[in-house]
Amino acid sequence: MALEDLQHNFLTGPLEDIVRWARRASVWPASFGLACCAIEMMATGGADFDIARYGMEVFRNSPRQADLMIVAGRVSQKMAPVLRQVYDQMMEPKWVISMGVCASTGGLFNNYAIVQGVDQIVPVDVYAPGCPPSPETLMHAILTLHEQIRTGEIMKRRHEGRPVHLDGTPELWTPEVPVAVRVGTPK
Amino acid sequence: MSEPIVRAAERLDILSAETSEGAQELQRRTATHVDELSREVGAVLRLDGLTLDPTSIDMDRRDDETMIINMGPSHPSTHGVLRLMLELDGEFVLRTKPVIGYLHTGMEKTGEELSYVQGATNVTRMDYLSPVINELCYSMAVEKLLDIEVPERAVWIRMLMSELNRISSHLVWMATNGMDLGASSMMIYGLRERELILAFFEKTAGLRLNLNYVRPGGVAADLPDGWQDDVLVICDTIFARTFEYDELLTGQPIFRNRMIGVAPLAAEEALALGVTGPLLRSTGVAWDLRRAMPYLAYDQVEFDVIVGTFGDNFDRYAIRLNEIRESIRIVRQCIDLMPSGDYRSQDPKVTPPPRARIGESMEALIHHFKLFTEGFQVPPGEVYTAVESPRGELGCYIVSDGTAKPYRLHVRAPSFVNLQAVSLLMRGGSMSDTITVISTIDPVMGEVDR
Amino acid sequence: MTSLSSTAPPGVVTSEGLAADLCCFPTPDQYFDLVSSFRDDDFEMCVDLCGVDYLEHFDRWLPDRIDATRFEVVVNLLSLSKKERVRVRVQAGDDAAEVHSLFALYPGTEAMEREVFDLFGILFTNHPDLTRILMPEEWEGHPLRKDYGAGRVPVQFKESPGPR
Amino acid sequence: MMSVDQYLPILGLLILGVLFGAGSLVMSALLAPRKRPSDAKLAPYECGIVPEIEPPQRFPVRFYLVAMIFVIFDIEVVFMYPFAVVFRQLGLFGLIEVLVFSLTVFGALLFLVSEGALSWGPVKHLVAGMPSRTSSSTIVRINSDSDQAA
Repeated sequence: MALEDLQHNFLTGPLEDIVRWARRASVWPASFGLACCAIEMMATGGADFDIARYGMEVFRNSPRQADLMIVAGRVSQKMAPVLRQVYDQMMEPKWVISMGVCASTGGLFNNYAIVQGVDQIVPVDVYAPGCPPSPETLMHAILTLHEQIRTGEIMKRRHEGRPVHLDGTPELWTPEVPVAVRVGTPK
Repeated sequence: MSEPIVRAAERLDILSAETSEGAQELQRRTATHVDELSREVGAVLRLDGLTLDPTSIDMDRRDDETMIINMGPSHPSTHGVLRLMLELDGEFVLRTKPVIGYLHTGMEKTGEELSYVQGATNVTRMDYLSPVINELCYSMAVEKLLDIEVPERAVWIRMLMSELNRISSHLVWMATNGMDLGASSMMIYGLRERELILAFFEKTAGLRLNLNYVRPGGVAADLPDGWQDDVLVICDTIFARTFEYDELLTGQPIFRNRMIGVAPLAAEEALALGVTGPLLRSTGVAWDLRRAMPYLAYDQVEFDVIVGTFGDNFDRYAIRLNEIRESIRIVRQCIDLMPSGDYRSQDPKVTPPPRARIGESMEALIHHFKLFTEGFQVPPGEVYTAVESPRGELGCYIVSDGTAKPYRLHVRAPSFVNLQAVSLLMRGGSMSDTITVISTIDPVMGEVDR
Repeated sequence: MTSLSSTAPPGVVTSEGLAADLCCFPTPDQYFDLVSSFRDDDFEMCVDLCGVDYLEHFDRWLPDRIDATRFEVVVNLLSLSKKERVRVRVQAGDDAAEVHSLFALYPGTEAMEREVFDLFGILFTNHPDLTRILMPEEWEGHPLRKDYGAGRVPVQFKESPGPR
Repeated sequence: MMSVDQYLPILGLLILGVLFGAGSLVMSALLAPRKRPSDAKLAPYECGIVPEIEPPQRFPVRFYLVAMIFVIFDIEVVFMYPFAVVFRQLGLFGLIEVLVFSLTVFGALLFLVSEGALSWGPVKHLVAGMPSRTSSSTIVRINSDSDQAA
């Protein structure tokens, strides 16, 4: 008998709210800074925009202690398996913010070297637009993520199913994540 | 699209095959060529008088005594996605090999598909700590090919913006260098000052970073009115704060022990490796492109070139700290000597007609439309221009074949060449010295991997 | 401006006209001794080394006695004492493009030559470690060649030009 | 006769310890997610790279020397505890006894330090004869008029 098998009912309702509130209030980002967006992420962590007020006081460097991976910058084909490896090594529950258009859709660089969208490698929760997104945009993305955590599912592995209806039939919203395809593209 | 393959996260050998880079990695000593081995040990200069005697590398160091580890792509203090492979004997670093390419964006290929008008947006994302200076180098190359004249005011605006960008880049360096050495309050101060400059950039060019402001033919927009007092506020606050940083860092015993006498570089070694910028000046070679081969209006402003003597980490720190003050001096002179006039060359080939006239005349509309969709033709030829970026000589080599797109766009990135000196600087260092060496080389991975 | 004929060995075509930069056009076998003669004539630093693929632009300007080949290696030397730059453009050949490595003269070119090998496939003889530097290890093809596709993923909102 | 209640607190402590240990094991078995962690999660974290070469088990001697230093102080503290309980009754004799004991242990430490257990840092190349440097002491300012050749 594990918590997973507990049916969501009246008794466990308030407990789950407490768990969700606790998770939402202290999400620690893993500093996965890649390119220009990483500089804006640093500026967001700086004194002027200060995401410490949302409980993100510290950027954990090891994935073991991080809850949120902000993919800040363009993901190259060589970096894709490393990104997937760090994502796998993060502890549950974990979330992913794809910061910037390069991470979300390949952005300006529609070519052989950039993975066109990091959701080909890791399931993404929130996409922050902008090149680079200004700190306000990143904070808006973080607040939407907090909203998702507050109303989201607490025990289910993230890519196993999006909103679990009470009658228990999970919708599979993302295809199982394909491995990053590393192949040259001769004309 | 091939149907998605489930990532076999269950098999460790598949995982290690995925992230391994084979021949690019640091191999065991028995498997490396002697030239490569001497390069990794970090003393490989063939120049007469500095040749390395191969006997000095103990080849028979048994492989099971040492440990090869990755200071890999996702590491807090590698300033981006640099992967440094180290062969360690306990705490001492025997061999170092940088493995790069984790941020390769194919920018030179993308540069060949964008027209000259769009090219600046691609180039500005290479060295994301000093975007204005990238655009400046690219625009000067295109202008040299077209041989058009940039009006006087545009020249001075470009100089003002690139010096402000140099200050903001050095401030980020001070912040991250302090953070790497444990002075995390330096991170907060460095980024706080930088926000002043970014606010001015946002006011002038509309963007904090990657601002597509310097374009072939001049600058995108004139300075906002009342810019003098904004810039004066920036200069006064940052100039006063540099003495605070001096107080905060220079006297600290930990900072001094980790910086003084660590990773010395000799002048001949630096020249042989093609190292430029603060790294070269720290060895005593007084080479600053703004002084040696002046471009823009650097010969009309008064500033000092800062040169170190010992060529170690502390000198590089002192050079960058004083270069912030020199740049502030230049910015003050720019405020006083800023000429008036139009901010963009009136040559119709390069500059679109002003918005007002588009409403009235049909030709202006066609000209505007053609310029932005097709871009302007550049006569065939090739050119190489170089500017002094905060990290060294930033060069832009363009080959044009007469069409509206550059045939070949190559950017000479200073960090790419300086980074190759890391195995030389790590000679006989300890594991903790790696952090300070990477930090004082100040590589920006976007520029290294292009 | 030093007149180049003094330093350049005979048989190397030089031209100053091109955008007022000094250029030398050695053949692949004169290439190494020309650069070493420049180094002795105190051009202390080799600033840049890059490759160019002239597949679609064969008719570029070249001095008359130089036969244009597809690949070209462009070396940029800098003299700090004389404050001068010189560009050495060597025709590296068509398919099996091969040029002598400058590692013995300027150790700094080791990484640049690896990049040119990685992105163009031009070989460098007795280079200490000629492996890829930017692309992943098992990547096929050399991306910066003109016959290498841009690898563009068709974008939906335009009538996409078919598969990449 | 030694009354049993003197030992009750120790017994209580023992039980609490066992309870806490067993309790946390049982709770984690109960509440932990059932799915076995994947190989990727079990792999050692090396900055995102999965290492092929297993790190050798042989460690340089220097690490053991540092461990030895710890052992010395550990023993010293272990013998200090019983002494601390009765040091009033022992009076001056006890004090001298403890000083002699710690001096002999300190001798071992001196030997270790002379063996170079604590001299870890790499040889600093330039430190000898280095003037005490400030951020503007060893830099030279070259302005435009003193434009000497490089």
